[in-house]
Amino acid sequence: MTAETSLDVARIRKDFPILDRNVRGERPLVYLDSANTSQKPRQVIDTLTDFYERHNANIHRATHELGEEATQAYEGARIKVATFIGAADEAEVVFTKNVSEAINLVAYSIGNATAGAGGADSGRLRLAEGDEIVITEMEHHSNIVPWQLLCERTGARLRWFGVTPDGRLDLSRADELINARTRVVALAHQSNVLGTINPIADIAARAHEVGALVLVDAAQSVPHGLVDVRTLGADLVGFTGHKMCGPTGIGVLWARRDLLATMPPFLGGGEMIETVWMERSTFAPPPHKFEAGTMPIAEAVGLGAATDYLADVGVGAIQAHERDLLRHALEALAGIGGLRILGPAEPVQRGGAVSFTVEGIHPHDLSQVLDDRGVAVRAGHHCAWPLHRALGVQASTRASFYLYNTHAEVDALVDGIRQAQKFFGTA
Amino acid sequence: MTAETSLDVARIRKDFPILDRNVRGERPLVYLDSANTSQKPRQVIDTLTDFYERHNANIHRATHELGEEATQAYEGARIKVATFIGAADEAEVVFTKNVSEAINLVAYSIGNATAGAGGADSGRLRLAEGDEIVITEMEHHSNIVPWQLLCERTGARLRWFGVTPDGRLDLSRADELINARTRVVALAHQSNVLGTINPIADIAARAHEVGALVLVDAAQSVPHGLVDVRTLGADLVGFTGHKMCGPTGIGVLWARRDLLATMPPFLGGGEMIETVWMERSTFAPPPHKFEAGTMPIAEAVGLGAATDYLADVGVGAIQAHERDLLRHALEALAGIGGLRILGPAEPVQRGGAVSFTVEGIHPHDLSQVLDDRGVAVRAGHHCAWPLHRALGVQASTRASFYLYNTHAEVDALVDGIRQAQKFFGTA
Amino acid sequence: MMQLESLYTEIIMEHAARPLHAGLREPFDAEVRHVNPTCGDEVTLRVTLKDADGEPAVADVSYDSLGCSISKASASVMADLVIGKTVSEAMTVSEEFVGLMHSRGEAEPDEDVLGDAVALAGVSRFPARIKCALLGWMAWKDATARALSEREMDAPDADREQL
Amino acid sequence: MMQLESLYTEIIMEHAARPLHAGLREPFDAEVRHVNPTCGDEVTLRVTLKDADGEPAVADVSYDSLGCSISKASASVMADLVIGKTVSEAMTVSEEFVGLMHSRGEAEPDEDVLGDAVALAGVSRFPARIKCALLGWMAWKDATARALSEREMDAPDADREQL
Ligand SMILES: Cc1ncc(COP(=O)(O)O)c(C=O)c1O
Ligand SMILES: Cc1ncc(COP(=O)(O)O)c(C=O)c1O
Repeated sequence: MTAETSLDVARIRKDFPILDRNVRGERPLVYLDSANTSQKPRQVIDTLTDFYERHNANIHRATHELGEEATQAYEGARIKVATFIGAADEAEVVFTKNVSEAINLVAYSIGNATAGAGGADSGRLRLAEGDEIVITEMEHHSNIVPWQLLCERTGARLRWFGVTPDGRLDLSRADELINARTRVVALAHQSNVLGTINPIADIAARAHEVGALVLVDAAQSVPHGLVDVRTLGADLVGFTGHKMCGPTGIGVLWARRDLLATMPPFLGGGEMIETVWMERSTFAPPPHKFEAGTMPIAEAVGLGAATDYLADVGVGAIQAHERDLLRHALEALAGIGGLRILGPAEPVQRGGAVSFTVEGIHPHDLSQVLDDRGVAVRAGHHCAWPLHRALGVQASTRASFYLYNTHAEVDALVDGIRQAQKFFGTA
Repeated sequence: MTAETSLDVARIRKDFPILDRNVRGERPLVYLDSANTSQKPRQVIDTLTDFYERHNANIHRATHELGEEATQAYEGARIKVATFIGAADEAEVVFTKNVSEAINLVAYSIGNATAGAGGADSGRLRLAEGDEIVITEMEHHSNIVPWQLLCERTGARLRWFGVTPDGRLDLSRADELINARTRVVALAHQSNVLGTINPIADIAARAHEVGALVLVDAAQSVPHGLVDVRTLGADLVGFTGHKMCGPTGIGVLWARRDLLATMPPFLGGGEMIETVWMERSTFAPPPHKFEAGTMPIAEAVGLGAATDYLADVGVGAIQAHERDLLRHALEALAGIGGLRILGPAEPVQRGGAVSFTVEGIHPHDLSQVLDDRGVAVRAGHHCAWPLHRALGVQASTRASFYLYNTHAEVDALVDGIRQAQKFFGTA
Repeated sequence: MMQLESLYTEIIMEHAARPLHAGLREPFDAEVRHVNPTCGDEVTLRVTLKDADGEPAVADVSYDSLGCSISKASASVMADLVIGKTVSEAMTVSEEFVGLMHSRGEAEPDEDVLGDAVALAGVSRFPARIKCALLGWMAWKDATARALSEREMDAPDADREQL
Repeated sequence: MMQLESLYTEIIMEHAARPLHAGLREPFDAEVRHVNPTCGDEVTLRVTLKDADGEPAVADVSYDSLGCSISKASASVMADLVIGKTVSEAMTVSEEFVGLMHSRGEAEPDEDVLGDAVALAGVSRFPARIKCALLGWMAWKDATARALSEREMDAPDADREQL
């Protein structure tokens, strides 16, 4: 409760126009699907409108005043994002369309180095027969499939950490899994299903011992202000704008400048070049080397507005509030018969996404009943099919919390689940 | 003049909030840089706002009402875009972040097929030693660099059509250039520098004779309603939302369904899969196979609003209006001493982008003088460096017209050029 | 709860609780496995065809379904509807059902054709659930197409014999 | 035209029309070629160093520049400023100039340090042109760094001799 008062959730909710909506006719919206995509504050929506109504132009190319303004807005957003994650230098921030692209960028850049691109500078990135890439069983498909495709192209071998029954990484075989053949370790900072926060620093220390690069999928942690790239331990960090109050169509890859400098380009096109001849081209320094064509300009500017918004509210207050909601949710859900929480049942080293199964009710049916009451959750495997298989469940229902959620909304979820049990005659 | 009256440009201009702006203090904006990026009508901006304020949710994943609405808006936009370009089926429309990504998607998909992805179905796409890819010297960097990178990875050979001094493709060696070794012919429908419209059907006929695929970069022709994919002759067509009144961050790849079905995936991640195991994955049918992760949802919806807008105004009327502006501009510019128009000097088989040099004044200096008078043009090589080299100029100034431009704005350009000649003492 | 009850009708709840023709039986002419990529629901389905006056007909449909009430009920309804019909009759029913699902709640379903499947009409107002309702039907269509093409390959080719 | 005249000052126009120290001369210690990727402007630049009381100093800067008035004038001003200075003095001037360019029109340029380069102060209010103004300076910095490292490699290594 303390956190709720310290954050002034009522005031925050006023910033999010969609929270005034009714759904299914009369029901006030109870939005508990922020791990899927977050809602957008007026400050971000207004920034987009203002950009298109007053400053819209292409960037880096135009010598006119609109072009100057648009370029400054875009590059200004890069600085804001860099500050939000503690980057030493905004040139370490590469804009992409989402975190999936950011991860693919890294995988393709490594693949291109393996195919000979980038010359001697990129030698460290080159994969050889027998090299290994390590992921985990709790990854989002976006941090699985790019590596499968890379392994398919290069002959490298994909290996992975398993998960324990209580939804933590099984680190018992870490020293065998991460070995001299390991070239990349890619894992989520926070699981989008379990909420589990993984011990990145420890795993990165082991990976760095053997000379492997560490990529962290921070899609679920940056939105909660949990990432400081100076201390995280990762070499590469990806995240996505739409989950952190920003627009769709924008994501970020962060990496140290020297690493970006050695990575061969991924997408080719306008703006990522230095000179172009028909025979060959040379490329711009990072970050522009990885930003081909007209970028999601308004979207980057919108993401800058989102980091401003989160920083203004205060990431400490947001975290405290979410912890409070999570504690309340875990307690309340534990009181429902037949409900099994996937992942850590205690609010320790876990964030505000709670997935669960309810005996006798399929997640689609459960979420349908919840939706009928205005409660929006996600049902299915949440793009983490292998994790569900590992936990022995076919699908689950997930509620996820963000700065604008309230205790009353958690209670609406709990009531809805009980109602569903009545409706389907399982309780 | 007829066209100007038939289009009611004054009414159209009211739809574009930015056109009310003053720049450099007091100067009304004269925006002649639409080939770089177009301005956005209120209808598109309002669609974005409405999406974020009322319907924002992730798509294809959510069982709640917002999720249904967002999915319908996104897939509805796909239908609108398909209709705008005459596609037989909306499943032929793949959303990307821009046309640069669309072209890279094709190049990487071919590269992945070459590396063995896609199995027997993708055999036709596989490149072998000695295979050739043909582009042209008038391409935008975004239709050059992806092919250079593909050739670098696969050992295929890049070849190209030259340009004639008057800015047309030199087709004299077409039969030698497009031969039995040719696997892909990639070229612009309309040059972003010269305005030249290339004879796609003829070139495609030749390419199809030898079994090559034809990719058309339609970034500069779709915005003017010039593309009907049923008659164009191309197998693959790319274009970009921000040049056609749509938001930034959204582009399109069109291809026939059977071709998309045989292309191996490009980006891996959520939503493009059918099933995922740790060991391997299977993929969704097109178009979703190529749409990894959370797509630019609001941006696609905004692009749908843009095609609605263009269709409502009427592409015939837009084309007539632009032709009228172009004729006026070509005539007026021809009257300026020392001004050389690059590309066709007659308004035949060319669109409304006019690039030129002015003796004794560097394009940056010229555009600076124009900017000082509120006239926004582009100066440089317009991401077509090889073309400038071929024409023997280092850089040029480009004015480009769209539905909202007027004769008076063309006159302001002409006055500005004369003023620059006075300012720099060259006339 | 009005909307909810129009989706989870009594007939649906009954089919979901006690699905007809469930289980995998032998012999069969074709077997397929279909999944719903969003939720991981899956159905394994077998089709056995027979000859009915020279026309192929559905002798049996057996299946094993892992999924929500809607997908379970829909598979049950489907099996009960198509078994005993000629393949071409059953395809007509299937097309009618697909049409109903895409009708956004606007169609007047024909109970003579669709039988218990009319109880699934409410699904058409919930786009996210249409895939659930179609899972079994699509599996049946796929399995039947495979069974038919096997028969064609096995059958003596009438045309060729005439040559 | 107020803004325009604050950019194209008389001094700039004069340097652009008759650039000082232009042309490529021999001998030289290092040569570089820099381009501005947006417009294709380029400069080829040579640096010759000399010894001034044991310190490296700029003996000559010669260049061939293809570009706009701003980039031409800036190269001319730069060459005239650095020739004759010690490398370390010249680097200070260069840093001062880079700072001026990024000042968004807010800096009070020091004419004692920057000489004619103060006439380029207006460029800092036009972000798209900063690269034009910096092209020659960056080339000079790069060439000088190369010339210095060549000298180091050639020079007898004092430390090692003492061993
Ligand atoms: C002909 C042509 N092709 C490709 C592009 C690249 O478009 P985008 O930057 O949106 O990817 C452009 C415009 O910049 C263009 O004019
Ligand atoms: C942990 C994690 N990684 C990756 C993603 C993919 O993000 P996007 O779809 O924005 O690329 C998500 C969310 O969907 C996620 O939760």
